[in-house]
Amino acid sequence: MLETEALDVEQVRADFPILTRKVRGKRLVYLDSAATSQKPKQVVQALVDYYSTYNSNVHRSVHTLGEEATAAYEAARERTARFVGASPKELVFVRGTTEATNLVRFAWGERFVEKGDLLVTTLMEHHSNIVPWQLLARSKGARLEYVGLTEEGTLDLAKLESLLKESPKLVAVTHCSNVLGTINDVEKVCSRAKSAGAATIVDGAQSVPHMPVDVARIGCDFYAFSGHKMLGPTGIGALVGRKELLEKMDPFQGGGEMIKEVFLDHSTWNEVPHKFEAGTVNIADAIGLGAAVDYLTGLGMSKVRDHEVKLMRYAMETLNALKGFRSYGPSDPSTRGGVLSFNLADIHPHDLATILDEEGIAIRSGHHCAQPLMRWLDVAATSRASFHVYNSYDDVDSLKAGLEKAGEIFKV
Amino acid sequence: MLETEALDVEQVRADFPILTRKVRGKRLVYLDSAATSQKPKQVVQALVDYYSTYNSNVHRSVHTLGEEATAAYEAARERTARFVGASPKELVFVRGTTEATNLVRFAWGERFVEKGDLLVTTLMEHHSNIVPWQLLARSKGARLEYVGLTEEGTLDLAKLESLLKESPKLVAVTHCSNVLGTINDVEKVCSRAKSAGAATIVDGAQSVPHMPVDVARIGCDFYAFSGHKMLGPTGIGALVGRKELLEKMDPFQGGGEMIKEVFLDHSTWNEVPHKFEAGTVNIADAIGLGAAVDYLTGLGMSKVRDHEVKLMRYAMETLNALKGFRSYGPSDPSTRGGVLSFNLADIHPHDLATILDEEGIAIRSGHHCAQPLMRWLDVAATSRASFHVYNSYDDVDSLKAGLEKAGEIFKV
Amino acid sequence: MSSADIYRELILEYYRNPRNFGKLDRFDIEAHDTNPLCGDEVSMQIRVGAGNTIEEIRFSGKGCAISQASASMLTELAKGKPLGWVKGLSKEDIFKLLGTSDLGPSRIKCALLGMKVLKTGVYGYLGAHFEDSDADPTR
Amino acid sequence: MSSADIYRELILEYYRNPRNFGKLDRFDIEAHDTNPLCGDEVSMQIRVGAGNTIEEIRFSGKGCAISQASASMLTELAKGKPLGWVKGLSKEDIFKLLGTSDLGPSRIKCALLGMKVLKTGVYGYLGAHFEDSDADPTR
Ligand SMILES: Cc1ncc(COP(=O)(O)O)c(C=O)c1O
Ligand SMILES: Cc1ncc(COP(=O)(O)O)c(C=O)c1O
Repeated sequence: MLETEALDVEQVRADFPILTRKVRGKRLVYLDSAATSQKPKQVVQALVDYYSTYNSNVHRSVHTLGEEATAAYEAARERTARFVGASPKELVFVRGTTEATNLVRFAWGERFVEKGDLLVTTLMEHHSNIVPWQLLARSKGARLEYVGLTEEGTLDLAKLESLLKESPKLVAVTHCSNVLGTINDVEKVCSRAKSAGAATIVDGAQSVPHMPVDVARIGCDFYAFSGHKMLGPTGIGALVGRKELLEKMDPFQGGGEMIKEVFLDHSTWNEVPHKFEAGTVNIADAIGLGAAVDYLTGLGMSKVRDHEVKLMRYAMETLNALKGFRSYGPSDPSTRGGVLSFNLADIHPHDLATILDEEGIAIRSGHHCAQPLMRWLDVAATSRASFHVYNSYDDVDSLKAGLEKAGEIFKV
Repeated sequence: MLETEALDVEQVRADFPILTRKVRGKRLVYLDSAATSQKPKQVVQALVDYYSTYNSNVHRSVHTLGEEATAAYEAARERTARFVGASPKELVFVRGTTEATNLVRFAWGERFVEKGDLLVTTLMEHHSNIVPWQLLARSKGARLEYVGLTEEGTLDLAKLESLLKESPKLVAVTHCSNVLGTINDVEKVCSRAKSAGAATIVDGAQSVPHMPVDVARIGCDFYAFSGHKMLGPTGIGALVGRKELLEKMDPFQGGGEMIKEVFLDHSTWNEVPHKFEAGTVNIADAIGLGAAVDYLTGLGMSKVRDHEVKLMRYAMETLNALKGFRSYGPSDPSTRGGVLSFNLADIHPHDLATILDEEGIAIRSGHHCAQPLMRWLDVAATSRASFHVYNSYDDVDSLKAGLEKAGEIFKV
Repeated sequence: MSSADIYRELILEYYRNPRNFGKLDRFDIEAHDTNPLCGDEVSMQIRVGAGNTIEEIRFSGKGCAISQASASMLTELAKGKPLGWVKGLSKEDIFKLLGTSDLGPSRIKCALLGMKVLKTGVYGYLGAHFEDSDADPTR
Repeated sequence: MSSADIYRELILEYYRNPRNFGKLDRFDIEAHDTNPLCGDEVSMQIRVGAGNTIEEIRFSGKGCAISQASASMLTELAKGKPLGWVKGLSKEDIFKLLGTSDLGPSRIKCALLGMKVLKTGVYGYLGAHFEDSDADPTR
């Protein structure tokens, strides 16, 4: 790779106004993008433009503002769909990954899952890819089983194969773990699951923001992601679903926009994807997500990925040298996403985060909405540093210095 | 009322940047606030401030940005709750009114409604207060019945009483009709329903933005409203529920934030209202809604209401004089909200809207997500002009001129 | 183009006195659709004649001047044509009938509703598959 | 106040060598709670002695230095006190034990978790009602 092709971090950083802010008198070192990313000014400007020049409700409107808002909303759908290799008719705007998995639980699961059926998820999932299936299993009398993990924190594919022999109805798997960083071979998992007759849902919350994603190649039935983790606004995300399946499913929420006709005793449904977008949609933030997609596309997702791999390699080398430092997940940076979970000696992650905060460094600490994984790792919590396009080697150096200070305070 | 106490419309208009925009070369006359309101710059600024100075995920964070974001999000909850006379623990942030009614359908309805039960709604409801109950009735084998309307477009209270004799499980009613403008005596409806043992849900989508509302006085179990109709951003709204009831209900969506502990085979739930806010919440827009609440509170909701009654009186007087003009709903402006539905001779509302759009005038045309009401009115569609704080007598005069032009083109 | 132009004599005339409005006693093809976004409705019935031609055609429905006039105009145009002719119909043909293509995206849906119903009915009869994109103004 | 001050000797000492850590064989009161937002856990057991006093008290749990040290310090303070004394406990008492009140809102929840568990247990035993607002830093 030519150096000229690499991401220009300084130029990127200039697009993120928040990065000039001081925290406790120090330069903000934001290492919590896996929780939510920062937003470039282009995204914020898209919101401001919408609200100050063409704000209006969409779809049912004949006037100019309404037609402009509708066109912008649908254009955002189109761009977001293309960004992950889908067609716009297959993309439902939702609040985020969590609403996406729950939509599948209700609209697909309540319809197609029956008593005694098997649902499969994995030990490395975020709660949003576990709890909906627990609730579905409970409501339907189905069973929920977990694919375990190898020592390195990758999926135990033998366990998957043995579960597939029992013909599960659903296989739910994350594309990239928000704790271990593990990138799963979801193409393979989906193809094996498909052969076994299972529907598949892939959690793309930590992949779409950070690497090129092509849902057609992955071959899943459903793919879910959140706008706020990919430089977009809060309150918006997407569920991508195969059109034939979306058409067969029950609606999720009932109300305006998702109906075709409403009679006193029954109603008929609008075409997909509108059938799943009940009520006034989150117009501004969908448009903001479109702007985030444009921004990322402008940078180039391969470059984004390369940048994060380089950062991760540097971080692992730098931090592993610290006394008492222990990280989790695959050891090869090129097989991981941009999250690094770790512990430092016996310092509890919350205490660590408090000490780092004083240095202006924002990391996440806790169970990362992955309690089953925490139990498997046999830790109460971890600290987690996570990267995005605006992070630099300097940020890693600051983190290292912060951890050294914590070590001193705690007399590690 | 002293004239000095009235709303200063010119001053208000200066806060809404979009109103300076031209549509087809004409001054924008925005008469579609019942679909979605415009936003004052204070609300947009709250979003910009959030994204450019303290954007972060909430609740699970120890670092400064996270604590600032959490404090702002919870302060917005507090202010929004107080605005409608509720306690913050009773206010769940949702996408809007539609998600609120659907939350009640799933979390309350799937738990408490049984085969053969009666659910009651009314003929003047928006689809979002009909379709969820149709779906609930279908899933549970319950019955859905409608309270009819009087000639003037008010609730047929005799019909309500006779339905209450059958001990319904739920009475769902709108505070203010988005088509007829009728303001229902929801305090009375809820007290009668309560005596009959029914739970009550009130649709406040068209009331909270326009008049003082006190849910404690109304005495309902649930109250729903949308931020985007009350000068707030799209993608945010609220369900207010009685705390004891919220605590007894099942969760709605499953995922992060709504859990207390997740085990492999089951999970336990967080305290209300968090139990109902699964996944990353719409942080920015909740904060934006808080800013909208501040703005409306600053104006004073009684003044807002007075202003709209005056406008409605002027509009009804002015427009009723037009040849072929026919409006729907109560004839006394002081008993209505700020929406005026009408038809002009045999001109279809879409055609009318197209002609008005050319004059820069934005009205809504269609079934207004109230098809059962349209059938009762025996019209395919209506035109609708609706007001908010930034509308003036001038806007009404422009509408009148536009309708006259339409009459000429269609040779009425 | 101003609305006075869009709503020229012709469209008003077809709106107020639609040609081929009503129902057929005997018919081989029937189709119905509504525009979920604005509520306009159009139904069509066709009696198929010798050589697979459109022998008789009627429409009914309710909605705006544009949807009803364009459906009515389309029935006039279609009458006597072979069924296969319907496949070649495009939105430009409808704009020609209406004398304008200067409609906002939501009004285009009104204009194309009749064509969508006609295609749905005929394609169903011919066993062919109707591709939505043809009548989708956002494409 | 800097973190070096918050994590002064005392807290570290209680974190690494907690007093009254463990379980009681015989106890009259038991309570447990977790902080759903950060996962910290604290359990407490109390043996009630003559005159409704806290004769013995143990805690167990896992979590950050602040939650574990404050729970441990609280057990030391509580031992021997009448049960009713618990009602008067406030967050200021906890801050005094810790030697700081300069904690962000999320860390305050850590600091108050032990008190919440103690109150829940004792109030349950006394048949009283525990008011959450006491331990809610957002109030
Ligand atoms: C009376 C009424 N109820 C419910 C709604 C639905 O609100 P939302 O679309 O914001 O969910 C609306 C507006 O569309 C309304 O006017
Ligand atoms: C892997 C993964 N899945 C799902 C989610 C849930 O996303 P959201 O909170 O936006 O619904 C997250 C982030 O919180 C995540 O990291």
